[in-house]
Amino acid sequence: MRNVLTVLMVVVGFALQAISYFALAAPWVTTGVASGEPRVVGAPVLFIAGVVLVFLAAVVYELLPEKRGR
Amino acid sequence: MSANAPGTPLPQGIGRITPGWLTIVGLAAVAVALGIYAYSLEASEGLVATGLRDLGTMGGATWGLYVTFVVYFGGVAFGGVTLAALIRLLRLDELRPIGRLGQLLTVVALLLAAIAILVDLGQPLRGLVNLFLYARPQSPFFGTFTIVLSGYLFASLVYLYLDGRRDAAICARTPSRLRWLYRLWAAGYGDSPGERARHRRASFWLAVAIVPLLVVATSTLGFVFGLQAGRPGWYSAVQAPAFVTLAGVSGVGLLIVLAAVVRRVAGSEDRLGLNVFRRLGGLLLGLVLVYLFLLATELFTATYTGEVVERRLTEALLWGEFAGIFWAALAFFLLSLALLLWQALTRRWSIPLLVVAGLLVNLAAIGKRYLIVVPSQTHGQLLPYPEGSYTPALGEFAVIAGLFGLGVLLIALFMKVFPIVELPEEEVPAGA
Amino acid sequence: MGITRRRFLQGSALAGAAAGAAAGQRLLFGELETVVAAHPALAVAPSVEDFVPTTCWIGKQDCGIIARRINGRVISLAGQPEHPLNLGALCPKGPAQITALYDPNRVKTPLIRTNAKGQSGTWRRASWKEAIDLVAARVKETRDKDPKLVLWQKGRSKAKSFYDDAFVNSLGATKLGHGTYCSDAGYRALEYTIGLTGVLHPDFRETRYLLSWGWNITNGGGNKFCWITWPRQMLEARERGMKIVQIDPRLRGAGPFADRWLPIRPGTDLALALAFSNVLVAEGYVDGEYLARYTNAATLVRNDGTLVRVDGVPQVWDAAADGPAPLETASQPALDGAYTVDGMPARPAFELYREQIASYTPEWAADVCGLAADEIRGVAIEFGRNARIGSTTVVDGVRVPYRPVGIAAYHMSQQELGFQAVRAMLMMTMLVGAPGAVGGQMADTSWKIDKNYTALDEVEVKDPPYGYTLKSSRYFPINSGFPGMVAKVMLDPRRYGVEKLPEVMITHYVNPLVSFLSRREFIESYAKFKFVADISPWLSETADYFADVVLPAATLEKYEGPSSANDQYTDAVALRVPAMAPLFESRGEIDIYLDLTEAVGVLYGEGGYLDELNKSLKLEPPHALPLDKKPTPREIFDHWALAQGIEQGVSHFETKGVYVKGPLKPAKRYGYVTDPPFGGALHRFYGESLLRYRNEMQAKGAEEVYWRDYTPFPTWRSLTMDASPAEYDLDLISYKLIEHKQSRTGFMPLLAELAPRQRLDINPRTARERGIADGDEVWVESQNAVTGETRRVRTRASYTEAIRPDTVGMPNHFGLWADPRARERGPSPNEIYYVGEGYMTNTADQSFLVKVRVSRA
Amino acid sequence: MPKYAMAVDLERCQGCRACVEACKVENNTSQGVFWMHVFRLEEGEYPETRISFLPRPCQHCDNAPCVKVCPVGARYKRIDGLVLTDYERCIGCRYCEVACPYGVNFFNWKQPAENYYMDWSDPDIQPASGGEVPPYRNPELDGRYGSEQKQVAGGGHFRGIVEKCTFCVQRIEKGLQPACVTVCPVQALVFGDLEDQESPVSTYLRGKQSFRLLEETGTEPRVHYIGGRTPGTDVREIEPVEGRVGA
Repeated sequence: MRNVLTVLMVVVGFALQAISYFALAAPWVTTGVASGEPRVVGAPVLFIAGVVLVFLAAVVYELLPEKRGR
Repeated sequence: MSANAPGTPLPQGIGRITPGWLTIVGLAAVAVALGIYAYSLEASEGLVATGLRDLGTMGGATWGLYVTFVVYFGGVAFGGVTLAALIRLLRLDELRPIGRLGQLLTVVALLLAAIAILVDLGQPLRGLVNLFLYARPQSPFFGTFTIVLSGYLFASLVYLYLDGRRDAAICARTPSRLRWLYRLWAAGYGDSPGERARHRRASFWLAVAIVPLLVVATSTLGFVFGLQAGRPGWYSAVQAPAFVTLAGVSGVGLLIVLAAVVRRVAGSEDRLGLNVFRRLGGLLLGLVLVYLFLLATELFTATYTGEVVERRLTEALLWGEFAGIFWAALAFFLLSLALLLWQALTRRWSIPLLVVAGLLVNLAAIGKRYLIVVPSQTHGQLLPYPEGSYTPALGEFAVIAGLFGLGVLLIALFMKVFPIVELPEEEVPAGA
Repeated sequence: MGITRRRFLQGSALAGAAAGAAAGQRLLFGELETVVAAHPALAVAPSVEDFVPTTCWIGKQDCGIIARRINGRVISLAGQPEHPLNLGALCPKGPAQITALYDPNRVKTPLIRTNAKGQSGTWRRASWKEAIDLVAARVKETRDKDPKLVLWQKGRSKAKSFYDDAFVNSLGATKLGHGTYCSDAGYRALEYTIGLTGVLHPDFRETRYLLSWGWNITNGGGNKFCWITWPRQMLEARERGMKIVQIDPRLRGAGPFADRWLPIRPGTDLALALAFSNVLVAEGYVDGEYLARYTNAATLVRNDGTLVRVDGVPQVWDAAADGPAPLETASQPALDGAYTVDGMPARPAFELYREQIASYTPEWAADVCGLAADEIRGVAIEFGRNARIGSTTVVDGVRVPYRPVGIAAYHMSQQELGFQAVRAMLMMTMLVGAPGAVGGQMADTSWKIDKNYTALDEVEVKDPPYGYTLKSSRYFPINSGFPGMVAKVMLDPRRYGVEKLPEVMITHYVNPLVSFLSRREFIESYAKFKFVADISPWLSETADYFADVVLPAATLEKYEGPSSANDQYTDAVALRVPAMAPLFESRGEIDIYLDLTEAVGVLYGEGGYLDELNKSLKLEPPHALPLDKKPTPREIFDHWALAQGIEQGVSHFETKGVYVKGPLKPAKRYGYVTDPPFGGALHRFYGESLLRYRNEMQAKGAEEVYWRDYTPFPTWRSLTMDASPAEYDLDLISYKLIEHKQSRTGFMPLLAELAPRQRLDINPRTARERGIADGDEVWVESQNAVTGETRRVRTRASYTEAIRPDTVGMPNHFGLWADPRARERGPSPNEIYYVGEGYMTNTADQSFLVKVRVSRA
Repeated sequence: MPKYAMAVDLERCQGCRACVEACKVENNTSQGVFWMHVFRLEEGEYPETRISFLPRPCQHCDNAPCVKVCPVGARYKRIDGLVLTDYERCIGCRYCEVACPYGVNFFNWKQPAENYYMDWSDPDIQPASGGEVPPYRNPELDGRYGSEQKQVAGGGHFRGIVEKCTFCVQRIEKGLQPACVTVCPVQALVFGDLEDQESPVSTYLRGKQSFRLLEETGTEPRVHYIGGRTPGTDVREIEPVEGRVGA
């Protein structure tokens, strides 16, 4: 469960980063109005959220008590 | 986990307010107050209060001391956390005692860098909002703001937090007014072998994740300059590696200085032994050597290109307006190189000499950062604008002093709240 | 899991910040950061946009301007597209004068002085009635004694000077020009020689080869037009292949447009013109037909320099009849040879000229002018070859001689030998028959002969006592009324045989203390006026020190005109229409003069101001102004417009701004084909009357310095300033900047931003010899070779490779102090020039040259 | 969609800077701000001296470094070619300024209302100025332009953000020419739509040799220069403007 959650967070985090970076802000368009605007307002927040999620995974991994218990 | 008897002092002088500490904190607070005052003037009058002006017809530099220190603090942060991560990754156990110092330095330096960016913005409040709403990955600044200052700050905090759990748990054994904090921090950490192993695994992967992130982030800072084709002196492929190396130099240098201070004031002579400093010195020596090589490459390229503007810029650096800073920075590098080499060759390491070297490389790094930021603006115009000039205003110095004051204040406060040097293993009863 | 929750909370706080941004909008983007809604009122209030045609109020050609207004507030000034002079364009002063319109530092109400004169003034505000009554009383008092003792002077006539002339005439006062600081000597030289009021400019539509002689192409104007019109015509000519030779110690004025640069030594232009003429004559580039037919070059001259006359009619040698004859009847007037008439030897004037010019070789001039002889010869030959003597062309169906060479030289008369230098330049073009030819030498937009053509030939040199302008005196028989000389006369009237001095001075937008040369004389002479009234939108330095009363004039907010909008090819006339109501309590000048003449009691009736207005505007019944009713300026212009045959009257101008009459016919433009040719004036190649004045001046005991340049042909002599000690080793020249107009724009912030301060142009070689670095503060010290006086100013060195190493230059602006914004912009070079003998022409016009030394301050 | 561009004829320019003043008034720029600048240049040694002039509006680059580096997308390129600044977006980091090789960006160091040359608060001028600062304040600059309806014309000029030449977006959207083009006494500036073969700029450029400034930096400017050449490296600027804003 913990491992699953951690891995999930890492995966989702990176996915968020990737999506927000490559899709939402369209870096390959260098001219035109489009490049000035993120396709979704707040895409950068999503990106940061991705970064945060990835590192938060470590906290989750360490702090989440193991289901099996001791 | 057994509790200590009441009255047992917390380690490393935590919670004990000494006159020396008060003096330092007082001085730092004065510096901070000064910085706040200077900034409030700037906020009310506008950036006209600084020595910054537009490029071109206004004949100024639009980025100055603030950006210099954004880059510098960013570099220091990089040096600190990279070292901390490398300690984990490479199992440099000898250096473990300064791991936390490195992490702390990173957090503080990043905070200072972020503030330095904000004070440089014409619309800081908007900056806070718009960057989160509209930041564009196409801009090299995207990296600076998002990766460097948020991702990296968050990662360092996580790292600091997780690595500190064990010490928090130890401190929590002693009754004190801060016990709630230690308990909270420890979050039920019992230092069982399982927890230790888990922590080791987590921190290993954290370190694995952090180091490339940091290299990318710091090179990004280099790209802020290096990608500008229209700015002679900036457009260069060495810009990124040179940035990373100089970041390492300044970070390690500052860490040496901090470690020496901590060793004295926190009574950690035994934890922070000569061997720690020897290792750091060796590392610094290597970094300085690599950096000087890159610097030489950069200079040769600049002097050999036919580009008149590049050459004019190089002339301004070597014999013109900036020669003082340039040669001083170079002299500091060489002097610290000599100090380090002498110690390495004779194998007689001395902490005071290392501290001198650490200070010298930091001064030199600041000088070098300044020389990257300013001359390309004032002397690097491709159109025939008159030569520009930039003299930082007193207010700018005050704000920078305030930033340093804030840094000192934060570290000093941390020292009185938490063990700044990782507590030794043996203090933990095995299998508690 | 408190900690995780804590982290979560922090994360959501971050998201919350984004969401809360909308709520914080006001704080972040609102008033605190002054971003949106700074002008909410404007955003909602419906705005009314309209356009008012008016004219520029700084430059001299009164370019057509359209004032764009929003709700009656002028927000920008643009050019009128239909105005032939500026065709929708403006120079930097055009748009920038909008700050002048609203300038809070203008004189707001009439001011009456409360402290002693001769120092910076303190003032009290007065009503118009009080101020006008005060001025009127003082004018009346003096006028009752002798109207001539009321002196009136205007800086720059905006538009036609009808209302000021009417004012002076109705009072019987004395009018003092400013032209002696301008190009009056040049105007006189041309009026005397060919009868046109103007200085040299080319026929740009056809000219192929132009000597741009001291013409500041990119910063100055020409004698008729401001800066916009000439350069555009010049560029079009250049695009058609015209070549430009720039004759100027300084290249900057020519910009990139010079095909060849002759960096001449200042003050030696006469020598160069003579050497050019020498080559033209030697190489045979002489248009004998023009010279013989349309000039007095063929007229026979006796050994004493007088013309051979029969019954008062000058005679030429008719080679066909082999005897003397009047020019009109001679079928073959001879230009050379020696003849005997009535037993006395006589030779054609041209023969004498040929003899005299022979000594002015290029080699000789090379030494004097600091140029290479080859270069002089080369340019002269190119000029001669390009003149295509003998050719004709057809323009608008009319066959006209074609001489596509010309000279543009406006202020070349501002030197000690200015009158003769300009005459020599003109004569050089006369040699090739260029005046009045297609592509040839022009001076005015038509061939209307000025009254001075006759008047300057018939000056009577009188004995003292003289009037204070020294008109008809033994000192300056040809004389345009030189304010500097008036100042000198006021300081020592007996020296010049003057008995009565002016008592009341009315200065109209003129600032002698700064704009005229040699401040000391003006300060001392102004102290002698019993009363000084100033009419001006700003407090001038002169008013600051000496005015008793200042009357605030409006700038763009008044009716004024009519101004010629003729660009030499299209005839048009324009009027200034107020762009808005006058600011503060200022008023248009016509209003002021109407009130003033009414208060003096000379407004109504015959010979009154209204009558004089009718005369100067040529208003005749039914369009004449009634002599018993005070009109408004608008009514005056309505009468005038109707008299011009403009049916809608003044309202035509209120909607259109300009009235275009149509293209100028070749028969008006080209002297050869006017009827009669050249307006009927015989061109004075030989200046017999100049010699006569010389003799009379000598006979009446004038010193040599006064009569030596009255020679029938231009004659070179060494310059007075060259007698300065050797350490004064540099020539100082001054020049105009496009951003400024004399002393009246230094305080206009938009213009001052572009041209902020005084500087000394100096060749780097010269500067380095003196240890002066670029930007160093320097002293520029001049020396008067006659009196030994020295004067100096402090300014900043400015390196330029575009100036002769033995010459330094300063822009002819700055030096203001009355307006706080104009201080700290450095001195005016006018402060170190001299007025008086040796530093003016034989026609009493100011020389703008002096020897200086430059040292680090 | 039009493709706006400007042609500058260096064989005609006389360096009078009328364009500079027309721009300043039309766009209400404050002291020391030159959206349009005209270099006056000198090179060579006496007597082989050469004088030249070089007008420098914003180059409205197709590959604009300022657009690329803007961290928040405040600087953007419109489809018609204009490079504009969103006054409500800019955070004032001045990255565009250091990235631009042409020096066309101006930061509002001061509160613009305090930087309009004179103290316009004089009560006597209020009836004429209507309280506007400067009194010639152009209300059109407050408008929103383009399909994206952004505030880009510079109304009010806000402290702490960067601004530059807009090709007078408020004028061209009304079908007028930029103020600098209209005022030029010698028609050295030509503006129009490159897509339209009959536009002034297309006809002017046709068959003429032209170059663009600092093409080697890859910025792809929209301003084409005719005659003359890129300023050499030994040119000296003469007669600089008073560009520095005091504290």
